[in-house]
Amino acid sequence: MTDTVQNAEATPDQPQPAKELGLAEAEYRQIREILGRRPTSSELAIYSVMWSEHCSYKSSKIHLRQFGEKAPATDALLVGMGENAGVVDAGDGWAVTFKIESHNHPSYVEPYQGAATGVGGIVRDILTMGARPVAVMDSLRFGKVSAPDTARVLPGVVAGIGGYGNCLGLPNIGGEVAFDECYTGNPLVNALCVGVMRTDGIKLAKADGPGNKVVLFGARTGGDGIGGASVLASATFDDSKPSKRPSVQVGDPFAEKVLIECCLEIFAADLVVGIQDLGAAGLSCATTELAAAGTGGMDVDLDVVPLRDPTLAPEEILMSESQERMMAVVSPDKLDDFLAVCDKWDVTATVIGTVTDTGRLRMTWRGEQIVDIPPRTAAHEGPVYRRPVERPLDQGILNEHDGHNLPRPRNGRELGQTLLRMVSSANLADKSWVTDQYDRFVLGNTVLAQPDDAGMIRVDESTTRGIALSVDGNSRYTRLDPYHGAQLALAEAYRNVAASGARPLAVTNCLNFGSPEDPAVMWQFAEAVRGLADGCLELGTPVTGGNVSFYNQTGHTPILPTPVIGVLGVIDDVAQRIPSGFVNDNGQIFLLGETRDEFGGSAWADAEHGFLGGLPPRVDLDREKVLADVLIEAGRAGLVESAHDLSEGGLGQALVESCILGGVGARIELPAGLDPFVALFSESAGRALVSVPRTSAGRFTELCEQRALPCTRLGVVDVLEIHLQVEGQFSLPIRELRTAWWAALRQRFE
Amino acid sequence: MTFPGSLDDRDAARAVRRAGAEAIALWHADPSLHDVDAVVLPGGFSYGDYLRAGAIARFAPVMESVIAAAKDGLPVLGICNGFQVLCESHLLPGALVGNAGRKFVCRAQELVVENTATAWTSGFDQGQHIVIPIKNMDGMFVADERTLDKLDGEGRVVVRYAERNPNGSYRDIAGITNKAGNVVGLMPHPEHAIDELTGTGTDGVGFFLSLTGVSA
Amino acid sequence: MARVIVDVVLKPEILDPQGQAIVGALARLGIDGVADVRQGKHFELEVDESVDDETVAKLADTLLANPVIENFTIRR
Amino acid sequence: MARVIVDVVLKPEILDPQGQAIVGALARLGIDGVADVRQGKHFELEVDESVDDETVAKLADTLLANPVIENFTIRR
Ligand SMILES: Nc1ncnc2c1ncn2[C@@H]1O[C@H](COP(=O)(O)OP(=O)(O)O)[C@@H](O)[C@H]1O
Ligand SMILES: [Mg+2]
Repeated sequence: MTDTVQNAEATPDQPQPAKELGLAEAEYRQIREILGRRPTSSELAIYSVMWSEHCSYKSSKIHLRQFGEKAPATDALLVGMGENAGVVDAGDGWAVTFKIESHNHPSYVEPYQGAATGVGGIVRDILTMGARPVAVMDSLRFGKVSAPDTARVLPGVVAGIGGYGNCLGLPNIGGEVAFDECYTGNPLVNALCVGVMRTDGIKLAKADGPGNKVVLFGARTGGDGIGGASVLASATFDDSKPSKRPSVQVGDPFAEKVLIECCLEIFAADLVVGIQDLGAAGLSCATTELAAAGTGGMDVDLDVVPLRDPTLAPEEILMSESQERMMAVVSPDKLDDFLAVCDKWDVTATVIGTVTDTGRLRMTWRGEQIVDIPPRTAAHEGPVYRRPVERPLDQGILNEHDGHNLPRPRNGRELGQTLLRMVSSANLADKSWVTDQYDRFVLGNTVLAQPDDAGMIRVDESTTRGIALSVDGNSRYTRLDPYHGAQLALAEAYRNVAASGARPLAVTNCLNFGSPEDPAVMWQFAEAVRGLADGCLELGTPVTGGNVSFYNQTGHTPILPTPVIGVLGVIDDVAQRIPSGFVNDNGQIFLLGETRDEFGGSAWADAEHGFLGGLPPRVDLDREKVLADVLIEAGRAGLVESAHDLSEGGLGQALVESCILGGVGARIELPAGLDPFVALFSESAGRALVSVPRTSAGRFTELCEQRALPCTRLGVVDVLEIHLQVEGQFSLPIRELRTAWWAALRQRFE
Repeated sequence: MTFPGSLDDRDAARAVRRAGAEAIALWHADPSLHDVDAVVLPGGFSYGDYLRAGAIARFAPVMESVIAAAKDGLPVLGICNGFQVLCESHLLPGALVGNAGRKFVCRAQELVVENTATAWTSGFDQGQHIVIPIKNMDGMFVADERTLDKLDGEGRVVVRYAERNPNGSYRDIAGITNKAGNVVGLMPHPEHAIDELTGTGTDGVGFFLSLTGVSA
Repeated sequence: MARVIVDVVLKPEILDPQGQAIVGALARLGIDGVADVRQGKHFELEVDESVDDETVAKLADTLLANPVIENFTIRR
Repeated sequence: MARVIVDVVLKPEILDPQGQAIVGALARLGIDGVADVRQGKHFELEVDESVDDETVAKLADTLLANPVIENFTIRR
């Protein structure tokens, strides 16, 4: 029988499965205090999911605050942190919203569906802001490329991301694929979505106006992923129930596509007061968050929720994570129009409740009161923990063993062979086996996509304005130094955006870490967040939103700390975009920035020696700013034909890629006075490789001098040359490099 | 034309305008063709392609009108999912099934134009090589030998894959036409090759210019 | 309510990459004795008495299967 | 050589978008009397004597079906 409020009052001492639901004893007591009685099982369900790490950010909150406290002054933000996603001003009344979110564990259990529903979830987050989703990106990390489990997980994840995104008609404009032993058994699947709207079209998630109707629309509610958000496995509340609830959700991209078009038509006709997507914690999250953010109260009749599985108990309906659902607050006079649009798109829509000013969230089931709580206490006033932090015991040793004695190539021949091996190593090899499974053309606004440094789209065909996006992370750097590792990821994404010709404006982030209950992990987290917040302040690019994913570990071994940073930039005229590949014959090749002997956490140490130690490359954010300014200005002035940022693999990798992408050769002379190995493979930050038409070379070098940006001429692009020629060192056929680079992943996964 | 799950409908409209014609939006549930001079069935995943690509869209109310009009000679171009709908509607022979590689393929694809007598290819030269994006999951054109021989014999193969066949299509077939030449199905996406900035070049415009007769 | 099952298989002359991929995987898994695999579709319909095999056949022929490339069988 | 048939269906509690799309189409086709449709996979294996049902079950469990979301049945 259902546990009603009345019953709860009558039976104060009835034992409850708080622990099984992942609630600490103190948390359970806190709930009893809030309610002045024991919670009903439905209330317990709501609190357990809303107070879970995933929804409440109880371990990360006190750290994430820095993103607000240290936020740089900017007029680029229309909506800051705290909403479903931040909104950036793209000019001419265009607004852009973007966010990244993780779907790591589900992607391990069922790679295809886990990754697919990850895309579905983040797309609904963007839709919820009132925007038309216009592009997606994906940042993926797997175990060693040779590991059997990688062969199971990777193809499924890629097919899932493509299957869902392609079916939604969203171009995939970039991302990452990285491999490291630490992700075996715990792959990372982070999906980013960006949306576009007019500045006056921004929608917020709140239930305002007593008497307004609460409408649930989209897919029917089933037993999907119950407890997927909380730690609850898939227990049903009374064990007499036969059917075990699935912990895996199956996505229905067609339903979501229709839902998107339906919502956009609803927004255009201005038919909603507030709207919220149903993601983690489903109805519990949507009802409590909407009510808490609005007038403060809501009455809901759970009986009318359309069910896919009629055997669901109210507790399960509240926790279900069935996909492709949305909740809207609609004023009574617009309800008919709202329902008419849903009908046009064959979208099931049901009025399940009403906004009230009682300050209570009340729910009935079979006519009885089963929920009566102050919504804020579930949505915003959950427990907050200051978890103990402790620098890992091995951190010191790790930093001391800097691998200075690792054998390095000694002559030109060895340098060439090293380069050839490196470009075919999993982390540096061509990713087109993955990206060819993603539609990059749909919507007709894609200006740059894989394998360019950043993805770039025109915000709308009626304008020349565009946005550029890049997501980056480097867990080896972050392991060696979480503070600077996070800043290096930020710097790389920032640099990538600038290299495309766009001005970096805002940041989103997905923080993938081990267990917050492990002080060493918590130290990594605290350091990374502090580093990111400081870095964003210095670069003047505020954090607009993001997501935290804890408990990424196999047994007690956490993954390498993996903050993934997304940077968004704007460009006035997409025709001025800068590609990464060399373009014209005789282009003058310049290296911008300084190169030092920096190999801590480098791709070379990893690929050639399987070694991780020392300190990551030095961070110089002022230099990053100068570099960005030069690239952007040179792009506007049409001085550069190509620009490619230097990161993993250093100059050697950048040269090879720029040659292959341009289908040309190049004649290079390494900077004088620099050890050739260091010149080719060091990963010093703040550098880029550009090609400049001979006629502009003078003006370009002047520009660099004015900004005191080191600029070294390396050589020329040669369309007839079929080699990458490094003067006095080696000469490798482009075809050979291309095959090595292109075939590495294909051979694995074909 | 927009079916639930159509994705490249806006792009098709853009291409039509680019060729100097007016783009009229048609809706799957509205049987009227609104006196248009030609119909483009766009790419996408109508109804998710869950059963078979195009299998459910084929029963949309508007399709009866399209089938009737096509039989009376109305120019109809089916792109990708549109091609699949045309086959399911039996306006074109054969069928499109899952790619031989069992993966979605998205890339710039070189094609050779073999039939310039259709309503949609008259602007090309016989044997002309063009580059157009391909992006599909169910793009392998299959048919029995008799049908294939017939298509070849009657010169009804409109375009063929010139370099590596992306999806295992029998006889490298990328597009075909009906006997009359007014109905054409294409797996590649010409609407995504109409400007240098956002596509693979401008080779795709020719299909739409062929119809409007406007010169490039 | 009765359950009707419709199985749809590709005609023999139509290539079946899915089936071939499975045969390949079997080899890698060291499972032998499986000479060939063909993959088709399996539909389970909940129908009421009014729905006879003829109706189901019509349904299969027009919607569930594409006669150009597929054959189907009906079971109750 | 013997033919073994493996039918793979989604567990009842798992969402079946395919089946739902068909149910929707039926309505539009004016076919009624069909309350529900579930779509699964149908495999036809050509096996030699050495392959017993146990082997097939193992194979179905690892390769043809994903036990997390699907059930399978074996017929000869
Ligand atoms: N790492 C982070 N940095 C900044 N904001 C964050 C971060 N993680 C979460 N947030 C913000 O906290 C809020 C809740 O996060 P999340 O649960 O992911 O949103 P949603 O409930 O829409 O999925 C969002 O506004 C999100 O942007
Ligand atoms: Mg949300």
